[in-house]
Amino acid sequence: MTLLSPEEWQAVALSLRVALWATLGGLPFGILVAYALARWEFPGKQILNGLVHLPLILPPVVTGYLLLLTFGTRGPIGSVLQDIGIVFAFRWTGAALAAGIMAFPLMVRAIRLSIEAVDPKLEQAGATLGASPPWVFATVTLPLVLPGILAGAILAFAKAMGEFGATITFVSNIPGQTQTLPSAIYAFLQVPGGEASALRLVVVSVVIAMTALMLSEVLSRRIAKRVAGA
Amino acid sequence: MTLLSPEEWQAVALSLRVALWATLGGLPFGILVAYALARWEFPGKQILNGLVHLPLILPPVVTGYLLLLTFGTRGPIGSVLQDIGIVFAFRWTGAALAAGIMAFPLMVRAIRLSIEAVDPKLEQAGATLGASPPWVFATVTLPLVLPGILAGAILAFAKAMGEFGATITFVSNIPGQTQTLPSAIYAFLQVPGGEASALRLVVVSVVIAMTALMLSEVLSRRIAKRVAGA
Amino acid sequence: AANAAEVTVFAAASMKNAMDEISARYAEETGNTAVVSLAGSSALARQIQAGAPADVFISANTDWMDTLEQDGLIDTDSRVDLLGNSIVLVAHDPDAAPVTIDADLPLAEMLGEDRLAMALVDAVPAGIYGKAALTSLGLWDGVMPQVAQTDNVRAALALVATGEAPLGIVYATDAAAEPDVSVLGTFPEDSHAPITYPAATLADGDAAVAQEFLDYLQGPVARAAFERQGFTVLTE
Amino acid sequence: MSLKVELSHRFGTFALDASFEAPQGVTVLFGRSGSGKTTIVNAVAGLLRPDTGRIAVGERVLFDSTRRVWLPTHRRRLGYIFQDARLFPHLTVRQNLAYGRWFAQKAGRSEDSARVIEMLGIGALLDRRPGALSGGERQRVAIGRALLAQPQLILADEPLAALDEERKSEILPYFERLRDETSVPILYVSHSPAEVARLATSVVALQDGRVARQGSATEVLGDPKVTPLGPGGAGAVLETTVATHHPDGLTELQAGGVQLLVPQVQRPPGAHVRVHVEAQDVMLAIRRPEGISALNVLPARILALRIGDGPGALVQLDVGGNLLLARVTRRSATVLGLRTGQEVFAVLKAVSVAKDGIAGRGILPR
Amino acid sequence: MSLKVELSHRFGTFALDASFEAPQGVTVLFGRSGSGKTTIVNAVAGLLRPDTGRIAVGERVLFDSTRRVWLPTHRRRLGYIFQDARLFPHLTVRQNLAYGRWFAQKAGRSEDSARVIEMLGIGALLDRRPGALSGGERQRVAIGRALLAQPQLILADEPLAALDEERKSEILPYFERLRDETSVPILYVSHSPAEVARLATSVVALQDGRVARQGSATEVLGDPKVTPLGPGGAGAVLETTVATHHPDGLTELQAGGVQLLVPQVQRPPGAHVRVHVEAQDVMLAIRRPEGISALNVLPARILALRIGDGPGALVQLDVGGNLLLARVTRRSATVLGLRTGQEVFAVLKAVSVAKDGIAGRGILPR
Ligand SMILES: Nc1ncnc2c1ncn2[C@@H]1O[C@H](COP(=O)(O)OP(=O)(O)OP(=O)(O)O)[C@@H](O)[C@H]1O
Ligand SMILES: Nc1ncnc2c1ncn2[C@@H]1O[C@H](COP(=O)(O)OP(=O)(O)OP(=O)(O)O)[C@@H](O)[C@H]1O
Ligand SMILES: [Mg+2]
Ligand SMILES: [Mg+2]
Repeated sequence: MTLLSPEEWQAVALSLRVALWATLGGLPFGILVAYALARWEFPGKQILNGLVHLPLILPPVVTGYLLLLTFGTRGPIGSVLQDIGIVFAFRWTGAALAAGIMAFPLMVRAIRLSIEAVDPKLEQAGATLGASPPWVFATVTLPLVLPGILAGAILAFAKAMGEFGATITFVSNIPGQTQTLPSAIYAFLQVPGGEASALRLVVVSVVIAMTALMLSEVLSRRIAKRVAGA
Repeated sequence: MTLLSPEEWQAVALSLRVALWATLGGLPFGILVAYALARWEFPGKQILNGLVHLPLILPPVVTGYLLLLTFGTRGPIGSVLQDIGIVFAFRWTGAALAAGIMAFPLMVRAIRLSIEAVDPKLEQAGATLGASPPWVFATVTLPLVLPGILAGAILAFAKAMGEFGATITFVSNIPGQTQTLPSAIYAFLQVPGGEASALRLVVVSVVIAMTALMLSEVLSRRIAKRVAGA
Repeated sequence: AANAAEVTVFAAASMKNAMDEISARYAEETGNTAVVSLAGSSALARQIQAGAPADVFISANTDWMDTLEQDGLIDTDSRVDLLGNSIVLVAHDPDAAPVTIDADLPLAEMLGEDRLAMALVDAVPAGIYGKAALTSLGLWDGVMPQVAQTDNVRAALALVATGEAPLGIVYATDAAAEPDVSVLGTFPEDSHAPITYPAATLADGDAAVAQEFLDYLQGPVARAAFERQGFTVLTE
Repeated sequence: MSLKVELSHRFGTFALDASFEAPQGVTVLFGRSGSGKTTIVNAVAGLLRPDTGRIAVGERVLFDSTRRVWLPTHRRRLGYIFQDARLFPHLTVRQNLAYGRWFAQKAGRSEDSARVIEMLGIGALLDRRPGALSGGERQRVAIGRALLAQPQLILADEPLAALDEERKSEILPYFERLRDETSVPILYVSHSPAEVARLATSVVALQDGRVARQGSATEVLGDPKVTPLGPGGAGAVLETTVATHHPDGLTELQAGGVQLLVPQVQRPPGAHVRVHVEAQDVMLAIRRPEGISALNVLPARILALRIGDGPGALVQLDVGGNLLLARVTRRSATVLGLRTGQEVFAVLKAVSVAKDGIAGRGILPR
Repeated sequence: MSLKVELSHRFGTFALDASFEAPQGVTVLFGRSGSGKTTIVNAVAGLLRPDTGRIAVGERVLFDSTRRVWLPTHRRRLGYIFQDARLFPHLTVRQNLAYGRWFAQKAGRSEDSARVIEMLGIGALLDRRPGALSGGERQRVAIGRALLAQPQLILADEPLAALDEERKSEILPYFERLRDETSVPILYVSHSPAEVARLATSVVALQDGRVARQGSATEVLGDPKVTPLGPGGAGAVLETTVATHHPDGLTELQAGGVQLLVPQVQRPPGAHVRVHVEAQDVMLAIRRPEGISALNVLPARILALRIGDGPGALVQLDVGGNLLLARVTRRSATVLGLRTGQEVFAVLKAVSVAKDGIAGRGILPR
């Protein structure tokens, strides 16, 4: 297609990859944290809860800067990870990390709300039938929470598709490596005459996110119908 | 307190006001839209759903720019509103509008998830007892959805406290009028050596948001306990 | 270089158009690739402080370059003032008459109740220069409460372009390309510190390729491209 | 006011196709699990829109698929006691009970809530929330909530299934009173033969979504050809009036031409009382037996004899103008030489009649 | 294996303080709504941690507050039939039924699922989800789910309350078989006197959170001083063996020194059968009556006579070594001059015994 330049297609592909990884990579943690916040009592619970919300409260630049300080190659975590071969700084993985962290509060809240809505009586029923807590989680809670997980995932995906401030601050805007759609849009908006190009990219971004949204709605409706019985 | 300059205190106060209004002002719409998405079938439902998610997907600058185009004094809606005395441009109201719109998808999703978790059988029970749909909503659905509304509100509040990109693009940064905490933080981070000043503001911002978060947790726990019975 | 090399350039976002053109020509001519990462100068400088794999840095102001120089992160010898720019007063009204910008400019009257759009006056270069100019002309105190600051100069331009603010202070480079604003006048060069875009190769980068590209930026192709975008080229 | 129901609806493989008329009083819907009882009740309540049909209470048409009438649930003025209690979890018991009254039209019957609360024994629970109630307590609150909504139509889906016998016997008279003293039609789902016999003005037996039989309680229960409630359910209903109260705690009832002694019935002489006599509680004798503890030995004539494949036989009797059913073994029928037209004696223990056939010991049915 | 329960717990104003021992077989918990039955069952299941106490099944200690033992629910190897069905809404009926087996230890009893499904009549529902089931269907699936979990302890909280009589009579024999053929203790909550009489090996009567009385079914039900199930519940339980099957569909049972004729019992001669005889189904005669339809006329001796305030009297009889209860009116007791030690005849209709006292017509109890 001639709608976009090869470099822009690269940005589209990268954005998709980043958003997918941010979503899928964040999901296990999101589910775990949501479950802990919804069902467990432990010291430091409120601190965890606060931490999770932090990326929402902080201006994205600050989040990006903090990421740069900790996960950069010279940062305390980044340097350790580098030794075992995991590098976030100035890689697409870093963009995924930034997007994932920015999207995390949204994901956790959606999943947590769904977990809180699961009737503990059903989980008890699972236990009486011999399922240990992890099994109860896997066979009762998780399936019932699927709509919430889906909602959390789609929120995270949308957020990751749109995330820009933390990403560009953390991993810069290197075409082919860390230039996602939003950073490309940003760059266009910084110069005269870039609006039209920016608009094209905005449209692409919106189309992708809307497609994902629509899919999630269809899926979620199917799940709901199953449970309602048919 | 000498921790912050008077101008910074002003920014704190303004941020609070903006976040509160963004949250409270958005809530009725959020509840309505969430209910519509959760329970009604109507043409254009998917379009509404997409629109609601748009601020999440778009880079904030784009959202801010679109706000400027529509709600600016020359914009199609802005000019009409101006005639009836409602002005958003360069006012804190505009900042609240921008923050509210940015926070809207988060709010709607949380409330929608909670509404979807309400057992329609209880609403049916309300109807058999003579409550018309609006009354069923007010006396059954709404109270049961309170935890979700609270969750949505706190997400929105946190987001509004951190929102910056769309706000500054739409209403710019006028100290005392539209200068919120995040724009002050951003400004500090743009110059070499501004990190320490930025940090003070970040701390203030985090303290405020965490307090709100904690309050919402306490409240939400109280609601849950009541329903569980005690 | 015989082998195709890759040079990573961290450049201020406002240089996008010129850099796109230059890097394309550079690739054609040398077979090397220039990867240009465009972002705010502050973000780029911080990334360099954090060990970014950049070879060349072009800043939109001297402060961040100075900071990196103090940190020993750039190759001091390579530092050049690459580009210059000027700031102008723009208006939304297409028929507005040009003015002379000096201490007598009735800026406050021109604004009336309305706003003067600028970039953040304490943080973003265009805003800093603008404030300095207004201050030296003795106009700042009269308009200060009416200044609407944005996080970047393009957003300030947008405020004027949409008519939300009747007047604004932006770079000449931005104003020239925006059909919805008219330039009322240019601020005197002596009313503010010189607006320069310093460039340098980075201490940790690939010195040879970096210097080659930096040289290319000072060559005729680049000069033409920069000038097309309205920049003043400061090197010979 | 009568309730007319006529509807058909499909649920996957299950097809409901039922029509019946419920006269004023209690219409008991019964049938095996899955026969479509709740589906019908939901359709009457407006919670399920049948594919086609018509539902009307008196002159009020609630639903008519041909005329596209559909009265929404909240305007049907119902008191629906759900099979699952469906209390509002966020409201206290008191608020749950008050919920319906809020929306009730002034025109409705005003029920005395203190009295209902006492009958249901939920006075101590008023400030709790449903989450802190036992299963039976929840069900009782649900009954109260529906009754206090000043309904014009009561729908009760197995309202007493979760309750103990004692509690049942305290609540049943309340339904009897509703039946006898108001014109509110009651559609009542029950599996319990005792409840059916005691409450039903009319009975609708469902089988696989179809009405297998319908009629007055006397007709359906007194017909030896149908024992729709299983062998335990066959029995006759006698309409009697209170004659006298004896000092030793027995009450004499007048049923057509015969007297019946039963344990005390707390109604004044002249009051109307219906008595359910189960077929298996009736013994037959070809001579008047002497020296036995049964107090009621009634001359009877055999109207019909139905000998099944099993060991039992059902005998329909005319006892002073009343129909009575007796269940005996085939062997006894042979040994005693029972045949249609024969004059025999029906032997009936007073305490058997008392078991659940008439008002219990709870609150007085007046 | 026996179940020993000893616990105390407070819920706001409600205090539970119960201790009892449930021997192998079925222990029926009964008591009025809100008396603490579900609370006890939940404690045994580990869903509620009592304030103090001890719970053990055989040698396995499930809970001991003094020794801080607390076996989590999933390791208690239960089959819990909840008062509310609690099916998994996201699983089909088939998956719900299979759920427990998944986690069952190999050591457990392997129950034939096809057979359980047939008994419960849920074969047609296997591919549906709980949302598309009727109330009774849901309850039946819940029963199946618990039974198929290869439990070592069955907890059944009013499992049959939502079912029709016919269905009940098909499921009850299954519980009887579990009781008689396995060593799995069954804790069974029920309000139904018939179920209690038929199933209970031992009975625990609860009142306001305390054990009002406990003992074997024969003891508790045969004691004229307690009629814990209300007047309808008094009765005796006879332990009998099948003697012969007669060609006319009657079965002769041997109970100590006497023969009892009842409608066909589908067990082989020699098999052990327990028979519940309700007090109000027993008539007394001072002379052997002739020409009556009742087949069982048994010589008896009056052991005790309890005349209450009401119109009734309870008579405890020795019938060939068995205890039997008869409920008569005070008037009859006076007229017949009944007194302790007197020799009388107990008259018992065969069909009364059959009503619900022994295995019904459903699947064969073997
Ligand atoms: N969470 C709770 N908080 C306070 N009281 C409770 C709670 N749960 C139960 N109760 C009370 O404890 C008592 C015993 O409840 P339980 O559920 O054991 O009764 P039950 O015997 O099973 O009654 P039913 O036959 O009605 O099911 C009841 O009075 C009930 O109100
Ligand atoms: N949503 C549904 N989808 C498919 N089948 C359904 C649905 N709801 C109910 N059914 C079926 O319709 C039939 C009638 O259900 P209904 O609830 O009316 O039975 P019921 O007579 O009330 O039984 P019960 O005594 O068990 O409550 C049942 O066979 C049931 O399986
Ligand atoms: Mg039903
Ligand atoms: Mg209970």
